[in-house]
Amino acid sequence: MSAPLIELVEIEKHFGPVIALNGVSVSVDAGECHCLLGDNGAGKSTFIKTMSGVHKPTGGKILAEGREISFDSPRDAMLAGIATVYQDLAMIPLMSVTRNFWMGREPQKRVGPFKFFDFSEANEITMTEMAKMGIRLRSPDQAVGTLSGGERQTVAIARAVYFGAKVLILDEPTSALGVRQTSNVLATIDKVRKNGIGVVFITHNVRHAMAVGDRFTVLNRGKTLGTAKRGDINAEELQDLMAGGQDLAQLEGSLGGTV
Amino acid sequence: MSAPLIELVEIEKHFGPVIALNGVSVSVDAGECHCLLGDNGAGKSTFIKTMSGVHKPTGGKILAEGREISFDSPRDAMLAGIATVYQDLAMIPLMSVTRNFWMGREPQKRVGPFKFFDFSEANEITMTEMAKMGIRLRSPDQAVGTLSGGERQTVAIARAVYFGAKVLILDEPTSALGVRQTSNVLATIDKVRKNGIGVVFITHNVRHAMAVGDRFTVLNRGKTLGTAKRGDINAEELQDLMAGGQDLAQLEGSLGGTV
Amino acid sequence: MAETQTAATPDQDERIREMSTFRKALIRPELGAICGTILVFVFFIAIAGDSGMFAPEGIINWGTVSAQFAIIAVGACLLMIAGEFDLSVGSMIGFSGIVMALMTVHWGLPAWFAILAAFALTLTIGALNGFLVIRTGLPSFIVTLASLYILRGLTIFISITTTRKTIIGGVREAAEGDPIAWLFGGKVFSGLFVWLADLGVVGKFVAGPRAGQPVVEGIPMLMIWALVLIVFGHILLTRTRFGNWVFASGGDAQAARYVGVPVNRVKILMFMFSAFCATVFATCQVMEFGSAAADRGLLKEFEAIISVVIGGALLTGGYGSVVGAALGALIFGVVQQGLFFAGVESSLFRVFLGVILLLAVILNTFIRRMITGER
Amino acid sequence: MAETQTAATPDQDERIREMSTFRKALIRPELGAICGTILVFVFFIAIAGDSGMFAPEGIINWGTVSAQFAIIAVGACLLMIAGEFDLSVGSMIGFSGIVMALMTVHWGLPAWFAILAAFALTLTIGALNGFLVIRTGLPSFIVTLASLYILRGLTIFISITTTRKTIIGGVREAAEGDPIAWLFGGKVFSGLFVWLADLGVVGKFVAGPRAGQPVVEGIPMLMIWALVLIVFGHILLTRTRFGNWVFASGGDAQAARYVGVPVNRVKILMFMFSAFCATVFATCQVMEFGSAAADRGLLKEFEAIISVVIGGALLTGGYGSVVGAALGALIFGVVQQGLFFAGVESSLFRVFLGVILLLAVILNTFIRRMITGER
Amino acid sequence: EGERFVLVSHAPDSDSWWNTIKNAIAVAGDQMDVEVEYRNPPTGDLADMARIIEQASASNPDGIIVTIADFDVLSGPVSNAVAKGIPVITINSGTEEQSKKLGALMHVGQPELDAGKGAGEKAKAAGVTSFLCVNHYITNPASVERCQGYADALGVELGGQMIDSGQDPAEIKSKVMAYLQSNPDTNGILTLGPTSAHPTLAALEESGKSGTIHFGTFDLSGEIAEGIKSGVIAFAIDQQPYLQGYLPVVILTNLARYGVVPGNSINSGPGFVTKDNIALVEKYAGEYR
Ligand SMILES: Nc1ncnc2c1ncn2[C@@H]1O[C@H](COP(=O)(O)OP(=O)(O)OP(=O)(O)O)[C@@H](O)[C@H]1O
Ligand SMILES: Nc1ncnc2c1ncn2[C@@H]1O[C@H](COP(=O)(O)OP(=O)(O)OP(=O)(O)O)[C@@H](O)[C@H]1O
Ligand SMILES: [Mg+2]
Ligand SMILES: [Mg+2]
Repeated sequence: MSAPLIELVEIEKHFGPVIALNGVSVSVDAGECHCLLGDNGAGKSTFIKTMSGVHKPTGGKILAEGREISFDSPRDAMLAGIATVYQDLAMIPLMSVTRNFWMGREPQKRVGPFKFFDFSEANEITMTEMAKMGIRLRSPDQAVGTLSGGERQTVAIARAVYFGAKVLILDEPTSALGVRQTSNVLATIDKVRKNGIGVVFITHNVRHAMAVGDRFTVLNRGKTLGTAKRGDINAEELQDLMAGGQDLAQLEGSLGGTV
Repeated sequence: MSAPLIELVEIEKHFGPVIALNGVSVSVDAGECHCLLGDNGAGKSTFIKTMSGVHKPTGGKILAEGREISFDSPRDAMLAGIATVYQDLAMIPLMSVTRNFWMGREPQKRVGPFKFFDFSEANEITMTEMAKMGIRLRSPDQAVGTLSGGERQTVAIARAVYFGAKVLILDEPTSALGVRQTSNVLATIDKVRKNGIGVVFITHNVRHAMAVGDRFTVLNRGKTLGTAKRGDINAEELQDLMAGGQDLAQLEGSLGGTV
Repeated sequence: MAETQTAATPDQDERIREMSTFRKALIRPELGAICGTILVFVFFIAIAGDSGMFAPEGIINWGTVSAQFAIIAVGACLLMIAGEFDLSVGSMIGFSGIVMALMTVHWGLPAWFAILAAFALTLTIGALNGFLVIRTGLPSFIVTLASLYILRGLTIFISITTTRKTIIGGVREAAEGDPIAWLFGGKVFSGLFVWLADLGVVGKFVAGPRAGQPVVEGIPMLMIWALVLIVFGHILLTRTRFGNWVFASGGDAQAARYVGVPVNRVKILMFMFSAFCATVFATCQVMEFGSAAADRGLLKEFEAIISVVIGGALLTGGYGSVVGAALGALIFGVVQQGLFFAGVESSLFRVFLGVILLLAVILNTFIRRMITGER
Repeated sequence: MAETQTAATPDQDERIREMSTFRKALIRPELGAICGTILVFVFFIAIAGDSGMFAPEGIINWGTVSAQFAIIAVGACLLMIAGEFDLSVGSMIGFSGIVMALMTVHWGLPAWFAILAAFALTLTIGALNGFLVIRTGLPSFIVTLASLYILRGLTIFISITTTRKTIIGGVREAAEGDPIAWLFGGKVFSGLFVWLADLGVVGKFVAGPRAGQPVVEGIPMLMIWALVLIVFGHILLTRTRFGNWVFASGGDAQAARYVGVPVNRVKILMFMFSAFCATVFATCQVMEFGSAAADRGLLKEFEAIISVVIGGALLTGGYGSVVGAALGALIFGVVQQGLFFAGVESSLFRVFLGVILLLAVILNTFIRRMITGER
Repeated sequence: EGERFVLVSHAPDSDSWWNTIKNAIAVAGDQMDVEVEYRNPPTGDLADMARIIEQASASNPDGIIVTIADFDVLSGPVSNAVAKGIPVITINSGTEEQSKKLGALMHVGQPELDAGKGAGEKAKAAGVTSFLCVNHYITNPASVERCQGYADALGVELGGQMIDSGQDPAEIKSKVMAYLQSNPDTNGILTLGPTSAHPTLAALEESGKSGTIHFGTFDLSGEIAEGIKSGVIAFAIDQQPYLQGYLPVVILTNLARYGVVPGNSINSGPGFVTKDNIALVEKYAGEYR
């Protein structure tokens, strides 16, 4: 098998006195969906920010297709084919959907010696892509601020998908989404994966992970608890791994086993 | 049966040209957990903001224990016994955990003619309550900004629980939480409910809802799709109600039925 | 993914009330400024219509003042949309003027060199402002407040220590025949005005050495600069990729950074552009009047910010319009000069200005909320 | 819920590196200002130690200047922590001074009445500022910029139209024997200084009209006011429920509102407190110098903001310390006066100030990040 | 009847010295039954002043009265006004020659450098060797010229003896005290107007040096008059601003009505107000004097 698309080896990341990552190794192959699970504060967001060039790791190395690289900025990572949809900020509410969608990669057309933002093309593509994700816009000039939280996240995902990269990172894309939109996102992940793109999918929801994941890595307090392949592990075992079986068992008992 | 703790009848809410709520009725009884479900933009947040005095409804009325009331500010609602943990903002990152915990209801001690913030008591209670929720703080002076997103939400819930109100509203409290902390929250909801407090619980996760809910109301585009009692409906039916059965069935099929 | 496509929400519109196309076309960032401009003109035509305010010289007069405001307002506008602002504009005007005057008059360097050197210096300072803001993560209010003090102090210090004066004259003579100085101090379309004067549309001088010439000599280069900068700023902002980056940097720098917008570069460039505008302002002034003074530009930063804000921009960045800022500058200039023509006690000018500012921003906020659904 | 209690994370601390208690005790909002103060004192003791700067008269000298800054800085500090700021402080100083002088000198009203009336008026204006900020949701920068212009314009207008002057003198005579005027203009502990002079600790005048009297007449009330306001502000902020509300209102007004903090009331009160401090400043000045001028207080708003920011407060609100602001004012005063004692070219003062401001905020940002884990 | 004149000064809104001139034009306006407008750049920015002059000539008044704050800046607008056929009289700062160059009818004023020199000569006679010039408005060139003239007359370098005092009275006072404390051999003080003179009086009082230092000031006010009487202030240079406001209005009115105009410039100052002639001056100090 060829070298993984991207491989992070023994990554450490310290913030002043806080050790957020303490040696985490994860690799992403082409066409796989690698799920990252873990409790709050386990370091999932920190880890993927390291992968996408936002943070520089304190220790460890990053290999892209076998060669060691380092990212100085998110732009570097993007150029290396790593696209990310962040948990918290992705959209700028005051700007129109089109401007947000194309932010950083605006299509241009030449007029004489000058290059201008090609709005007609941009608007058209935006409307189409949004419709594909199940969002009907009043107009592409509509400000993102007029969309609901979930709708915004959908726009961000549509954008990342449209600019299809080699590795697509999704930080809890489904946590604020409704059932239908979650299904859409999961279906999209599935489609993206089938096109040979590696997906890193972060979630708290074991069922969402089981639905699309090929491999599962559980983080705990800045360390890897282990990586499992699809089929080697079932939902209950994963849940146990994430939270420490005993507590959960008790809770499930008292709440009717439906958590 | 006595009158519900709070009852909202045919609530409408317009934001300029947007009709966010178009006649929604929900009631909360003492000791029940009323789950509010619905897709993104269905109006769940808008609805509970109306209930907690943030928005004034455009139409409809609010009854508390049978008497019509109206809230001019969140403070009014709080005084009427309605405590809320919001989806987005709940904590002030620059302030210490204690100051956040007690914000708006600071304990005071008299020194001569003056009243001072009673820090020793406040700190002690904060530490205890946090420990109960499974969060161990370095010190009560620690700034909330040093906690992870999930940890912050837990503090907000602990606060609302501690100031135990007649009605506790939780807007997607579990969406950013890990499995263990989710279990904690659900267990807490269960406990709170058993103490005779009415809980309004908003979530996208049907399983979380099924775990603790006594009644389920599904919103869709600003309207109530209907309210069902626990036992009258199962998880699959609820899911169908939320998202329109057909699409989901198709998706579940293609993804292995695990969503 | 055909199934999700068909699942696209069928008629979301049931929840959006009707909004007429007319109303939609109207609500744009500069609407407030447009209304303000119309109001202000109606007002002054009513109360000062016969005072010479709308005669050709009167128009050139308030036009020049407005053009002055507009030049710095364009810089401030783009910078503000990029999410920062610059309190050192005023000090920069004083500083670059003194630098040019010192070089030409005191050290005898050619004017073109002095002008280029002044531009180079202020652009460097602008970049430094930007660099500090980016690197330290401090609010630009603080950083540029520091440069306000540092630059003003330095300006007084160098002018006092080198020439023992805070005003340095004789630049016009020194710049006589210079290849680029006329770009800032000259007037254009003189021929047009001679023709207009012959037609009787424009008055003529009746006495002195220039008897017989038209009272309006030409369009000052200042106005040309203002127009060029406005058009440039407007196109840059609304029609180019870079313009989108400016909006993005101001709207949410972090989000923009995450998708690969070179936010730091954008912000630093905008600081430099603001410094550039300040220097254009200063050069025009020095070349027109032939002297530089250490106190030039005092409080101009506020005037620039006021114009921009009247023009509908958001103080916190990410929203605004160059055309709006230009209209804001026009309102500012017309009111300032118009009160004079109307014979109002001059100390009341500030009262007027404050009231206009308040009314304008309230109107703008209202319009913006309609557009952006901001809450 | 015994099960969740036992499930409490057992040793989260494994991921927190050790931080010594000493280091922990050190990092507090005012640390930057404390270091700054020490540095500034060391610096001036080294270069101006023998110039009389640290003799009793010298201390009273820079002490008074610092006290002035401190008075407005306390107001600005609390307001800034509550998330707003007030650019109209300077205009308010000019305005209230002229109001007092007009009332006492021009209209012959008793001084106590004039003082109370001026306070009532400025508190109303402060409340109005706050009210506008709250109701319109506009940034306080804009609203108070408007009041800056409106108040300054009004001040000049009323003083010119009623007395044809912009400096109104004779207030001291009019306030002679007034029951409350001495609270602002007087000096206290004169006896102490006579005693100290007799002991030889404080020098005596050897010539001139006051030969034989101690060189320091007493502690000016200005300093007492500064101390009282600092102590009051500090206790209010750190030890009371209201203080917590101030932090909360500035930290995140929406979140605070949701849990029932009366944010609007807090902000309006802080605007009023800032107006109160400005009026204390103005009254002390009017009573000490016996005259009021329409241009008093020019740019004082910036000086207040600079002191507060040097003192470690966050421009965006929710974080800061009154003690820090007071130290910032002290640094400001000592540097300004120290440069004179050291005989440095006085126009360089502004340059120094700018540099100190920059260094201080950079240090403060660093400290704040350590404390709050802000990213 | 009802002619309209415009007076354009360089002073910022708050400069109190100009009240005398404002009062003067009000009086002259009443007496001659003409309308006189006072205009000034709000922040004292001379470039703004140039605009105001342009604007004044655009409004076609019957005459313009203007200060020559900076010859370079004003030469364009003023000579344009003259060329438009508007009679111009220059006042206050600037020199007769400059006034002529601009094509003005005449100049009513006092050259700043000479006034400073006059003050310096008096100080030299009183034995001043080391002085302090309290400049509360250092960005205005005229202010530097006054200090420079004083220094020239004494024959010493100006150097650090001119301080940038700012406009806040408490700061001016503290700065003066600080300067005197660290330069104890200072035996002369020049202040440039009431803004700096009043706090300087307080500073001298508080540091027990009232009367021990030769203290001269520009311009008059109630406090300054008081200081002269008590001997703390040796003299005040009075350029009799009232005349600078009053005369041009009268002259321009007469020119407009009867075509008569005096042939020469008028020196309104410097007049030195000392203990000997204070009684006369005092009554109207700050209002008409
Ligand atoms: N910039 C930073 N400075 C200091 N500490 C940080 C920083 N970023 C993250 N941390 C700490 O690192 C730890 C891991 O945080 P991270 O956000 O990666 O967790 P997470 O797994 O994404 O949690 P969640 O599920 O809540 O999103 C947390 O304890 C957090 O407090
Ligand atoms: N202040 C407001 N102004 C205008 N429109 C608003 C406002 N608040 C909410 N809306 C609109 O009302 C609708 C309902 O929004 P709401 O936030 O209540 O949805 P929600 O059910 O909470 O969705 P989510 O699951 O994404 O949190 C959305 O279409 C939103 O755009
Ligand atoms: Mg995370
Ligand atoms: Mg919601």
